[in-house]
Amino acid sequence: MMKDLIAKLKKHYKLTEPDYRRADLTFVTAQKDELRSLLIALRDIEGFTHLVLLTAVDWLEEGLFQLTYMLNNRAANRTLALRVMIPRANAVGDTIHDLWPTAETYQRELREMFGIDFPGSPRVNDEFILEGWTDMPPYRRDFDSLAYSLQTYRERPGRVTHDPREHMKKALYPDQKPEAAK
Amino acid sequence: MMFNLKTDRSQYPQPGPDGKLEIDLETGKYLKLWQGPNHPGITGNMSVELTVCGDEVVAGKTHVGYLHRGFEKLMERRSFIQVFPIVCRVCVPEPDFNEYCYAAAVEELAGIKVPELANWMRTLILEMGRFNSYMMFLGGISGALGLGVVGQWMTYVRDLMLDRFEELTGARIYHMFILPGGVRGHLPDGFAGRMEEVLRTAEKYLADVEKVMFRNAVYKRRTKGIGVIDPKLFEPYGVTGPNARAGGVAKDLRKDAPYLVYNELDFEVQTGKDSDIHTRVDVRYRDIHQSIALIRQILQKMPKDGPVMAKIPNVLHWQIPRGETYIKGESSRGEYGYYLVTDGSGYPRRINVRGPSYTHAMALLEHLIPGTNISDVAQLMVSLHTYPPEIER
Amino acid sequence: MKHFDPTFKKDTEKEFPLREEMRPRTVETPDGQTIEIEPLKDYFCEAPPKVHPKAYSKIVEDFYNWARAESLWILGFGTGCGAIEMRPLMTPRFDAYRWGIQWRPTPRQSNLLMISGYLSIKTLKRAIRAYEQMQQPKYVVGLGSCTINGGMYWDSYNTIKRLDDYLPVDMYIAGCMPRPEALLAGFVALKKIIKAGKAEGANLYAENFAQYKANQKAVIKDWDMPDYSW
Amino acid sequence: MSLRDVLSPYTAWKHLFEAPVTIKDPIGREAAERYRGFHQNDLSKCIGCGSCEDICQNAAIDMVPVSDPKTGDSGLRPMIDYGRCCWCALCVDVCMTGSLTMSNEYTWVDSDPDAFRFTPGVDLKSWDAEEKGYKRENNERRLTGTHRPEMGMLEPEARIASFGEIVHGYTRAEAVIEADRCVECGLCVATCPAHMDIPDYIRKVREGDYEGGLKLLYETNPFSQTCGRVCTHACETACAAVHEGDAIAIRWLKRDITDNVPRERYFDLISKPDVPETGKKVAIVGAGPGGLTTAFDLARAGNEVVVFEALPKPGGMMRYGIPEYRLPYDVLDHEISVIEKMGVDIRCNQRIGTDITLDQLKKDHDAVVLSLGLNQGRSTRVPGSEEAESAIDLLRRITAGDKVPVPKQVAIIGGGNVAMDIARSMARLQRQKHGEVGVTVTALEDFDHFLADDEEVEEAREEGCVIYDARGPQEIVVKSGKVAGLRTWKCKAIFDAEGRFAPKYDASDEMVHPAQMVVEAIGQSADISLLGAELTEKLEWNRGRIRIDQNGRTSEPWLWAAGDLVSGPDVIHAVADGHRVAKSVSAMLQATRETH
Repeated sequence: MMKDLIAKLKKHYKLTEPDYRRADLTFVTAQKDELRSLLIALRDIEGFTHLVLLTAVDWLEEGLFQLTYMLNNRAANRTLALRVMIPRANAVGDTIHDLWPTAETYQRELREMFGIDFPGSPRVNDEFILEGWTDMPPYRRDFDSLAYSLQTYRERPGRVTHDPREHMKKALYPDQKPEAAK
Repeated sequence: MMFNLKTDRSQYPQPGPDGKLEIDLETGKYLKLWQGPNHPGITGNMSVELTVCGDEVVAGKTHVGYLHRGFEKLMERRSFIQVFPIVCRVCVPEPDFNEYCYAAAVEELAGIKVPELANWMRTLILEMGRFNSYMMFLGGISGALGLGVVGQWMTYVRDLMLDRFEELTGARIYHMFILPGGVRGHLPDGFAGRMEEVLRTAEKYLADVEKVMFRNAVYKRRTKGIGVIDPKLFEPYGVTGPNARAGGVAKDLRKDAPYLVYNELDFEVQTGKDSDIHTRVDVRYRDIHQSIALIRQILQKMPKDGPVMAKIPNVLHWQIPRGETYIKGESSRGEYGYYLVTDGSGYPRRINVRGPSYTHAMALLEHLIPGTNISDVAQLMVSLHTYPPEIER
Repeated sequence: MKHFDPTFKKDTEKEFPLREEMRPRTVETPDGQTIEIEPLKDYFCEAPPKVHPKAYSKIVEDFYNWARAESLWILGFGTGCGAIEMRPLMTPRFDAYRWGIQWRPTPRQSNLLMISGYLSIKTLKRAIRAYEQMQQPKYVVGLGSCTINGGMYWDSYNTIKRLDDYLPVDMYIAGCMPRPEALLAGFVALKKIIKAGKAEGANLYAENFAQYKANQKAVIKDWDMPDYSW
Repeated sequence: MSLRDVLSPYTAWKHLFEAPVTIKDPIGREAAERYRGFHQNDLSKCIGCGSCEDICQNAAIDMVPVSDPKTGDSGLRPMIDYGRCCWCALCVDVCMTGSLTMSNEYTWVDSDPDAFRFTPGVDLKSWDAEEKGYKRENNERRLTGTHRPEMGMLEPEARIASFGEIVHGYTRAEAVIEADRCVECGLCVATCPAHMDIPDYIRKVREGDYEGGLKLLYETNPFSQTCGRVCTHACETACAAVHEGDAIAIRWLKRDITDNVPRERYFDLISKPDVPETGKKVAIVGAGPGGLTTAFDLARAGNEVVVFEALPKPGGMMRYGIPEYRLPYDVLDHEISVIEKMGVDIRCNQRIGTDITLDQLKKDHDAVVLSLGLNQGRSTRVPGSEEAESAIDLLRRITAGDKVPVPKQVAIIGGGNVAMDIARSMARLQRQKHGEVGVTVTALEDFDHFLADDEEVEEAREEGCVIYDARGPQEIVVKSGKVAGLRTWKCKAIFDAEGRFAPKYDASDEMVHPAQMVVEAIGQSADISLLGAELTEKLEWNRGRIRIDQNGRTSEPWLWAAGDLVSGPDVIHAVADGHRVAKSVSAMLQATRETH
């Protein structure tokens, strides 16, 4: 069934080879400029009325953000996830809050956590989860949570650990000197 | 300056031509009222910034993030086994769904088949968790309406169930029992008998709740016809689970997309039709009874013996090939899901937690609040059954 | 566990602008007056907390301490996941009221602040505010691993690691999360040190106020509260 | 709203006279049997491998030194920070020995935040003896593999028929499974005499990067192919996995790397480093593993190295002591060719004292390294022992292709690996000549204290050798000038109370093993006659061995000693010696260059 749908969609839209993960779950990559009409078609014609989630994946190495729009057809119990790749630099997505008002929340989160802008989305520039955040959006891959944490907060001092391999080297043949002759 | 708000609606702000409300706070007609983060009528730790005109709320903005720990970031830093202990912390009152969804997502991408008994155990745990979550809910809604005694009873019953959790999983709140690959152990001896005692006690108390709450005149007056969600809003706002079922949508993932062993269990999808606070509570109340019946069924039908853990690779350097998947389940609040993306390394590339509260407590609540009475905001919010930690994670 | 990037430098340059409603401005009141308001000054009082003096005689002080210990009123502010185990305490099964412990909805009536686990920066701000609103003598109990050394959120960018950097803590309870029984044991231990006159957290806070404020401001970038108590 | 709705809530009053549900004394109420409470650690079982630290996602565990570590562990113990712990018990699940468990104790309150740190088992706590609490189910470790894949081998029938190599080596799938079990604790590294980077090369196997793995191997061991087959693998006795299930098959994984790199690639991967020639000359006596490792290192450092070998082919005891079915000669030839590629000049059939003198070597070279094998058998000196064969001598003759007598029945004295080697070699020869095996091995030790490796004993039995334990040789029965058998007594104890070698026998339990040949395999010694009287006099000695300093240098500044001569019969020890001596020689040469 999903194969039929994909074949049908492929007539009108540029889609990559889909990943049929399960009988009820398919991933496919769509073009950014076709996303909106694709979403409308899926929602209004194909019955994918439920926006399950909207989130992003940071492919730092490739310089891309992947936006995942996961839609569900409740009647047929089918989930289709549309991937849209957008460049990481000056990342801007198309708002879909008018299609699904709940997308407003997702877009606010993406704006704050990934720095992806959705112009026109309500309250998109308001603070959402973070308060008084001055650093780069924290869900980006190049944001190092531990390094930030170590630079911002104090740990309780006095903890020292030893690597068993190194410790044994030191204990059994100190100063890198070879073991005494037998 | 005097004006009668009840009769003179012109004093209320009128939406502008673009449909947006322009509220000028400095006219003195309005008051900003913060409900939360420290407020008894809030489940968990979030706040609603209410703009009131008289005792009527004209606008509400939700504020979350008080419990943000950056889970999705922390998960990217941890190896696949190391994520397992932290997922349950995403949702405190019903942590087991996180464990199940995460484990199932990892198993799917790593190609691990879970033993039969482990699936039964997982179903048992999930139903026990659902029971607990609903107990919290009943306590919460009764508390929001001033029916403290129901909250006391429910907390007690929940505690009895926590004892069962403790003997089965080794912890009261964060069970950390559903491991990728299976579950951590078998049922202790005599577990079914002790569980039956708890279920009987629960039924006894629930019968009292029926009399004290559902037949209570005050309760009826304060919940019937209040906080109605138009079923047309369900799809645009992503309403799932009991909230949608209370509006007549007979959708339950346990039935529609059966996972674990739900297709071997007999149960019905509980629905209502009024979509108000009362119906939402009622649907959940019936769901509790169904959970009780399911727990009994599971204990009766589950295999008596067998392995509970599949063979998994050495977890200290477990790498999973590139792929992505989404695992969902019907939690006590609606569709709970984990979106897992792997890139072939020993760490998840991205994990996104789709909590039902995310859609229920934010845009939907903001949509429902205008026009309600201040005193109804608390039970409206509680009736949506939201847990803030799964919003901000 | 992934190793961190040692070259990572957090962005410390950026200043966080004061929120619009907190900025000083001129407004026109409904009855037509024009007034200047400066929210940070007008809404709050500006007095640093003072060290709570001891009673003039030891017997009286002991009596006070006994009374304080036997009426621990907890602010019902669940700051983190540990709050879920407080509910059983409020209900008949564990019934903490037997120990003179009860929960109050407002800081003005409470003398015990439970930090129930991790504190995100956003909640830390509210916790500080709640703490400073409480009347002296007051106590803080840190609940769970995360208040001691960060707990399982040790590498999170949004939670504090050591509660005692920001608030004076009188008692810690280990666990993740601690059971109600452990909480009761913690309360009993707290009572013991209160009776012994050793629960001096609030005075510590007053004495080292500048240090605490500096620590707090180091992590709360959008400091839009007065420096002094509420 | 009906009247019923108003009155209904009052039905709750019926609970007024019920017994309260309140727990009378909740503080310290016992938690469930499986409760994950505070940690316990059985110090006698803990080996300090640090797997608990690795798996802890909260960085709650530090490995800290303890004052009296037992042998075979790292001397570290986990210290747990309850300011971090989340009681997930993954540390318990992953523990390699099952020493770490949890009690069901859960109350710990303190006003000092620094107090929540302790080393279970070392810092005594009230719950140390608590029986209840979280344990792994059935004490099964399920997070890492416990058993190694079966190694493919020739069937006994097939292998006894020839001297062909017995072990097939792992398939790729088996190697991945086996390499995956490693927890990378590194306990093995210190145990290996040559300190090979075992966890690192095992990771290379897992990743399939065999060429990278080979480079790693050659950093510490130029006899990796040999060691991958015949190493005594002390590492595997120290492996953390040995406590529950099998040790990681470190030796076979090493072999897996060497087998999976095409032979011609070796010369590209292990090229001579681009260092300037030093102009120094070093002579090495003996082309065994010790000497050749020294030669390998010194040649790579830019020195001119000549190796003098008395026998016709290089390899020393690896060639002339180890039977071909364990170490095929072509593997050894290839291994040595890699070393020759470094510019080492190996001169065979050059016996010191006969063909060239030590004095001459001293004169022509800047340093001389003695690397002698233990190529002389020891004798039991029981009556008739002059008629016995020496195992080591027989093995050499078999390798060299000399004709050796192959009688129908052979008795062997000794229970070490050399005894097994000669037993199995003779068994093969018997099989070829007579069609059946008639080998009897008599060992002084009982099976609980046997010297030979278990698998050697097992395989020897499969091949038809009969092994008697705790038999002390009393006489080699000689009838009319020919060996007729071996008479043994039951051995009751080998050492006396002071630990000296003084076997006690039970004369009533006597056996006579019929044999036309008796082989003594009770130990070897080096032939040090080549030193000459003058040098022997000058050198310092320690119980029959040349006294050397910790770098292998003798009391003569120009002379070093390495190999079995100083470390006993073992390839990997010889390799370690070789590195050590090479380092010392290099340092000396460097020093002389700087002074000139």
